[in-house]
Amino acid sequence: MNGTLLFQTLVDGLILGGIFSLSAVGFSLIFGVLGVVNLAHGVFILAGAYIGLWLKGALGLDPLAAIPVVFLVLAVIGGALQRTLVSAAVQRGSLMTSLLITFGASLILRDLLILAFGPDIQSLSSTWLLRTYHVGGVVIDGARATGLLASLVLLAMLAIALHAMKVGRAIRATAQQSFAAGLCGVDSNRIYTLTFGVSAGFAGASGIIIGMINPFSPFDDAYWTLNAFVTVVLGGVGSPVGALLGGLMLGEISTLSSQYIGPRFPNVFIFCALLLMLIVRPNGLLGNAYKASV
Amino acid sequence: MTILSIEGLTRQFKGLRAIQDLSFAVESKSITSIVGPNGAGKSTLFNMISGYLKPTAGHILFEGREITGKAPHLVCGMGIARAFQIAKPFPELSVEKNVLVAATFGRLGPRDRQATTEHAIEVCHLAEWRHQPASALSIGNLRRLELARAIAARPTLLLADEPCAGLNETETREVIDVLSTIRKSGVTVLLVEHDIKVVRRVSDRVIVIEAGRKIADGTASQVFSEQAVIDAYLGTAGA
Amino acid sequence: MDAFNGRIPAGIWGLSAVLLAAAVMLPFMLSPFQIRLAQQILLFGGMAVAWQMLGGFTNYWSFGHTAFFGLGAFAAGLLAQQLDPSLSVAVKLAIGTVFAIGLALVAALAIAIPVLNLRGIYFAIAMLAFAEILAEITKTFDAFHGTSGFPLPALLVPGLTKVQLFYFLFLLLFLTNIAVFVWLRRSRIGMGLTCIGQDEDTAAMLGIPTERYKLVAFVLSAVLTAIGGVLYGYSLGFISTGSVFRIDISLNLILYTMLGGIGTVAGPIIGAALMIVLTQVVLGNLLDLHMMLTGAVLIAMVILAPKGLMGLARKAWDRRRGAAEGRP
Amino acid sequence: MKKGISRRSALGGMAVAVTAPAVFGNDSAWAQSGSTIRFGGSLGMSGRYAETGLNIRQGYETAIKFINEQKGGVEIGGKKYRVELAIVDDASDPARATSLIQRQVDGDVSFFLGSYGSNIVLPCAGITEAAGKLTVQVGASADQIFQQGYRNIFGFFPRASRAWVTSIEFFKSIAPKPKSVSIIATNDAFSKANAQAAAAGCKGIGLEVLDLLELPEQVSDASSALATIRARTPDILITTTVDQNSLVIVRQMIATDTNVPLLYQFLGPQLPMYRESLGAKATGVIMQLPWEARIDFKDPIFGSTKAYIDYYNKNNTRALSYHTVGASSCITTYVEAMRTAGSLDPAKVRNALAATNITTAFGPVKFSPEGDGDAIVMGAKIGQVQSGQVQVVYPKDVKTADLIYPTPVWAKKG
Repeated sequence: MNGTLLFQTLVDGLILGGIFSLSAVGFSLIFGVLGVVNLAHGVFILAGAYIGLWLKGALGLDPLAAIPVVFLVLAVIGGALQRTLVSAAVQRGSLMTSLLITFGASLILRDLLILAFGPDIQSLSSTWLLRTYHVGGVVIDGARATGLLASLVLLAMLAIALHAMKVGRAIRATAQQSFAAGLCGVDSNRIYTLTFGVSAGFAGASGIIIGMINPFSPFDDAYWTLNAFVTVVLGGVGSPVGALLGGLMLGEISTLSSQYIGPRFPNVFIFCALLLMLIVRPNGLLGNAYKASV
Repeated sequence: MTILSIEGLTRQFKGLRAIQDLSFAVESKSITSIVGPNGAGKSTLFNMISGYLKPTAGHILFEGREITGKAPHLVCGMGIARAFQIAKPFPELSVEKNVLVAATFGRLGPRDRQATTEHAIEVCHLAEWRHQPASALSIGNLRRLELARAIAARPTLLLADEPCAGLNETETREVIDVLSTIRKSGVTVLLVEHDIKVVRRVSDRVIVIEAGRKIADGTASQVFSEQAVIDAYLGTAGA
Repeated sequence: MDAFNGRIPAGIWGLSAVLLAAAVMLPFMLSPFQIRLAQQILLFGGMAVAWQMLGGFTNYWSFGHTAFFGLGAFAAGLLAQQLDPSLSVAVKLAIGTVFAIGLALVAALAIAIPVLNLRGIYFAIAMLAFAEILAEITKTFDAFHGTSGFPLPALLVPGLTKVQLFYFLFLLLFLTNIAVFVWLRRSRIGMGLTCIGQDEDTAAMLGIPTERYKLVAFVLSAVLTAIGGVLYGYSLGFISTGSVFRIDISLNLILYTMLGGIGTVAGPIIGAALMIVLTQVVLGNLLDLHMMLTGAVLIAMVILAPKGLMGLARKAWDRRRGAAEGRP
Repeated sequence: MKKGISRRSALGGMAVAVTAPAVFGNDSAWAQSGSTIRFGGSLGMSGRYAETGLNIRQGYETAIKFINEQKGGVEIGGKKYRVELAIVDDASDPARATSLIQRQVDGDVSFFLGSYGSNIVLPCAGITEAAGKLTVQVGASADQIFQQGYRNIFGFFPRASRAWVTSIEFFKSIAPKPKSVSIIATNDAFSKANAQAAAAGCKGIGLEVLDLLELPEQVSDASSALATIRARTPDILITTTVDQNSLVIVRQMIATDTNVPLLYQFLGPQLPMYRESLGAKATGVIMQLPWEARIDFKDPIFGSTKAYIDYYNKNNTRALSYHTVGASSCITTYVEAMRTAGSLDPAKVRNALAATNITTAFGPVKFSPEGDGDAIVMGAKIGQVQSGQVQVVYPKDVKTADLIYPTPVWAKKG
C-alpha cells in the first residue's frame, strides 16, 4: 500500500470530518437534552450560509466576521421555534410528534429561503483561494483546513461553555433529569429554549463555514440533516466531543472507502457503519453524555 | 414439597457482588418472607428469579425444573408471577384490561380468562374502578391492581415485592387480606417486605439476607430473636 | 368477547359494506385523474395501515418503510426482465409478487433481530439507515439499474383502463391490509402489542412473548408494504431508486397515521386522503409555496389535534355523550 | 371549552377548504376554451434541480408573454388564439407527477412541455402517449425516453449517447494531440449516461480512458478522486456533473493543486456565478454550449436571437440561461408546427413537429426519427472560459476565439 496516499487519505478524512462535526453538534445537543430529533437542522445550517451571503452582499461583511451575527439570528429563530411549536407538540403529543413539527418547519423555512434567495446555487467567499500546502508529499487544502480549524475552535468554545458556565451546567443538569420528572431550581422550559437556540446558532455558524468551502443551494438541507444523524449516532449523543468523534469517523469512513474501494461507495459504507453502530452501541462510541444507555 | 430452590446463586455488577452464593428452598403453599436492609440484594434476587437478570453463577429450580436465565415471559408462563413494589400498570389501559392481559398470558393461557379476571378484580376489591384507566388510580389501588394482575396470571408462585410499602394502616390491612386469600387458594408466596409487623403476621418462614448473603432462616419469632439479625437489620435500617 | 374485543357493531359492518360497494363502483364514475387520486389514497393509506401493524401499537416507529416498498418494486421489476418474455404480464406480476414477498420476508427477518432490540428513536434511526443502505446498494451496483432506472412490463386487462385496473389492484391490497390489521388488533398478538406499547418490560413480565409478537408484526408489515411496492412499480411502468426508495414515502406513512389518528383503522386513510387531496388538488397547481403551505397545515394539525382527527372526533363524541348524561 | 370549540371549528373550516375543491373540483377550468391554446406539463420546481426548473419556467413564461402581448396571439388555420401556460410542480415525485399530468390530460390539455429525469418523464409519457397528447421538452435526454417507441415525445437535446459527437470531433482537432482522458461522474442517471457516452466516444478515436470515477450524487468532497487524478494525470479531465458538483470539484482541484492540461466541465462554466466565483482561475475550462448568444438565428416569433435576448433582458432580471432560451423555443416550435398543420389537431401537429426544420432563438430545430434533437443540427458547440467570458472555440465556422491548450497550471492563473 502506498504510504503517502494512505496518509493523504487520512488527512483528507480528518479535514472533511471536522466540518461534519461542527455541522452536527447542534443536532446532537438538541437530541441529547430535549430528546427531539430536529429535522429542520439542515435548514438551519443553510439559513446560516444565506444570512452570511446577505451580510456580505449588503454590508460587505466578511463571512468569518459574520459568524457572531449569524449565530445570534439563528439562536433567536431556533429558540422561538422551540418555545412556540416544539414545546407545544411535546406537551400535547409525544416526542415523536415533535418530528412532524420540525419536518413542517423545515418545509416552511426552506420555502422562505427560496423566496428570499431563489433556488440558485450560491457561494460565500473566495477563501478557497487560500494557499495549498505541501507537507511531505501530502497536499493540504488550505480552505478546508481553515474550516477544520474554525470548527475545532467553535466546538472547544461550546465544550467550555457547557462545563464552565452556569448556563452550560444548567443545560447539562436539565438533560440528566428524566423528561417527565419535575425539576428543582432549574426552569426546564427556559433551558430547552436556550438549548434549541444555541444549537441553531451552531448550525448557522457551521453553515457559514460550509458555504465558504462548498457551493450551496436551498435543497441541500436533507443532506446535512442526514449527515448530522449519522455523526451523532457514530460519535455519541449530546456532547461536543461526541460530535467531533462522530464527524471524524464519518470523514475517515468516507475518504478511506472512497479511495480504496471506489469513489461511489462511501454512502453504502457510511450507512452500514451507522446500522452496525446502532446495533452494537446505540448511543454511539461515547454513549449519551447525559443518560445511561437505553 | 419444595416449589422453588435457589442453589449457590451469585450475581456480580462490575465487581460488586449483589448476591453471593445464596441457597434456600421454598416450601409449596407457604408464605416465605425475605427481609434485609436496603441494598441487601432482595430486588436483584427477584429480578433473577423472574428472568430479568441472568445470574453470574448458580441455579434456580422451579418445580424441579431449571429456569436459570430463562426469558421473563417464559418464566411467567411456567407459573411465577411478580407484583412490583413500584406498580407498573399499563397506564392507558383500564383496570379490567390490565388484569385481563395477565389472565391471557399467564400460566394457563387464555382459557377462562374472563372468569379469572372477574375473580382477581373481586379478590382485590377493584370492581369500583374497573373501567378507570390505571393512570387514574391511587397508590393503594395501584398496589392492589398489581396484586390482581399477579393473581390473574394464575401462578403457583407469587413474588410480591414490598406490597405494603408506603401504604397506610387500612390499605396495609387490605393487602394482607389479599395475600392471605391468595395463599388459601394454594399459591406459594415469596414476599419481600420491610414492615416487620406485616412479616410477623403473614410469614410461615423468614429468610434474612445481608450484603447478598443469607444470615438467618427460620420462623419469624426464631429469626427476629437472633442477635446477628438485630444488628444487621435494625442497625442499618434504623427502624 | 371481552374488554379488549367488543363485538364489532352492526353499524360498522353496514358502513363498511356501503363504503366497499362505493369503492367498487367509483372507478366507473370518476375521471381518470380522480381515480389516480383514489389510487394513491388506497395505496399509501393502505400502506400506512400496514405500517401501523407495529408502529400503531408500539413505539417502534419505522422511519424506513420505504426500504420494503422499494425492495418489492425492484425485486418484481428486475425479476420480470429475467423471466421468459413470452410469459403473460399477469403471470410475471404474480411471480414477481411471490418473489417480492419471499425477499421481504427474508430481509425483514434478517434486520428484525438486531433492530427490534433497539428502543424508541434508535429503532427509527436504524430503519432509516436500513432504507438508505438498500437505496444506496441499488444505486451503487450496476446490476440493480437503480441509477438509470428500468421499465416494467405493461399490465393490461381487457375491459378495464390502466387506471381502473391498478385502482382495483390497490383496492385489493388495501382491503387485505385492513383485514390483516383488524385481525391482528383483535388477536392475542394485538393485545400483547398494545401492552408492549405501554410498557415493554412489564409486558414481558406478564408473560407476553414480546420478541415474537414484535417480530410477527414487523414481518407482516414489511411483507404487505413490499406488495405495495410491486404494484406501484408496475403502475408506473418505469422506476429508478429515486422513484421508490424515497424518505418522503416513509415520512408520509407516519404523517398520514398521525393526522388521522394512530391506532385506528380509519385514521391513516383519512390522513392519506386529506394530505393527498391537499397537496395534489388544493395546492396542486401552485408552482411555489405549496411545500410551505403543506408544512403549515402539518404543524397546525399536530398542534390542534395531537391525537389525530379520529382522536378529535372521539373527544367531541365523549363530550357530547357526557353532556347528554349530565356529567361535566 | 371555548378553546375547544374554536379549535374544532378551525379544523372543520380547514377540512372543508381542503376537501371542497376535490369534490366540486372544476377540472373543466383546464379545458381548451375556444380561443385559447393551453400548454401543460410539469417541472421539478422543488428539489435538487429546481434551478433548472426555474430557468425553464422563465423561458416558457417569456414566450407566452411575448406572443400574447407583442403579437396579440397566434393565428392558426385562420383563427386567432391566445396562448396560456399551466405548468405544475412535480416535486420530482412520480406519484405526484403522474396524477397531476393526468389531471391536465383529463382537462383536455393537448400540448405538453416536459419535465426532466427519466423516472418522471417516462411514467408521464406513458399517460400522454396513450391519450395521444404531445410533448416537447428541453430537459430530459436519457436514451431510454427515445427507445420506447413513443411517437409523440420530442426533445431539444440529442439523447445522451449522441450528445458527445461534437465534443469528440473537438478532441480530434486539438493540437498537440491529447493521448489520455479521465472522467469524473456522479452516481445519477444524467451524469452516468453522459460519462459512458463520453468514454465510448473517446475510445472510438483512440484516446486512452485512464479512469472513470463515480462520486456519490451529492458531492461534498472529491479529494480521493483528485488524488487518483494527481497520481495518474490525463491530458483531458472530463466532468459530467451538474453545476453544483462541478463547482465543488473544480474548487477542490485548485485547492489541492490538481492540474490537468485541459479541464472539460460538461455543466457549470455556463453559469455566470461559476465564473465569478472562480475569477481568473476559471480561464481555460471547457464546456458544452447548447446555445451561444453571439450566434444569431432567425426566429419566427421573436424575429431573431438578438431580439429575443433584448426582450428577455428588458422583462427579467434573472440571467439568461440556455435552458431559458430552449424553453422559449419549445413554444416557438409548437406554434410553428401548429401553423404548418393549420390545425390544433394533435395528430396533425405531431406530423408537423416530426417534420420540423426551422431556426429559432435557440438555433436550428430538427428532430431525429425517434424524437430527440438531431445530433448534428442541434448538437452543442464547444466553449472555453477566457478572461471571465465564454468564447466559442469549436466548431471552426462559428468560433469566436482560439483554443488555449494546454491551459496554464492553477498557480499561474491570476
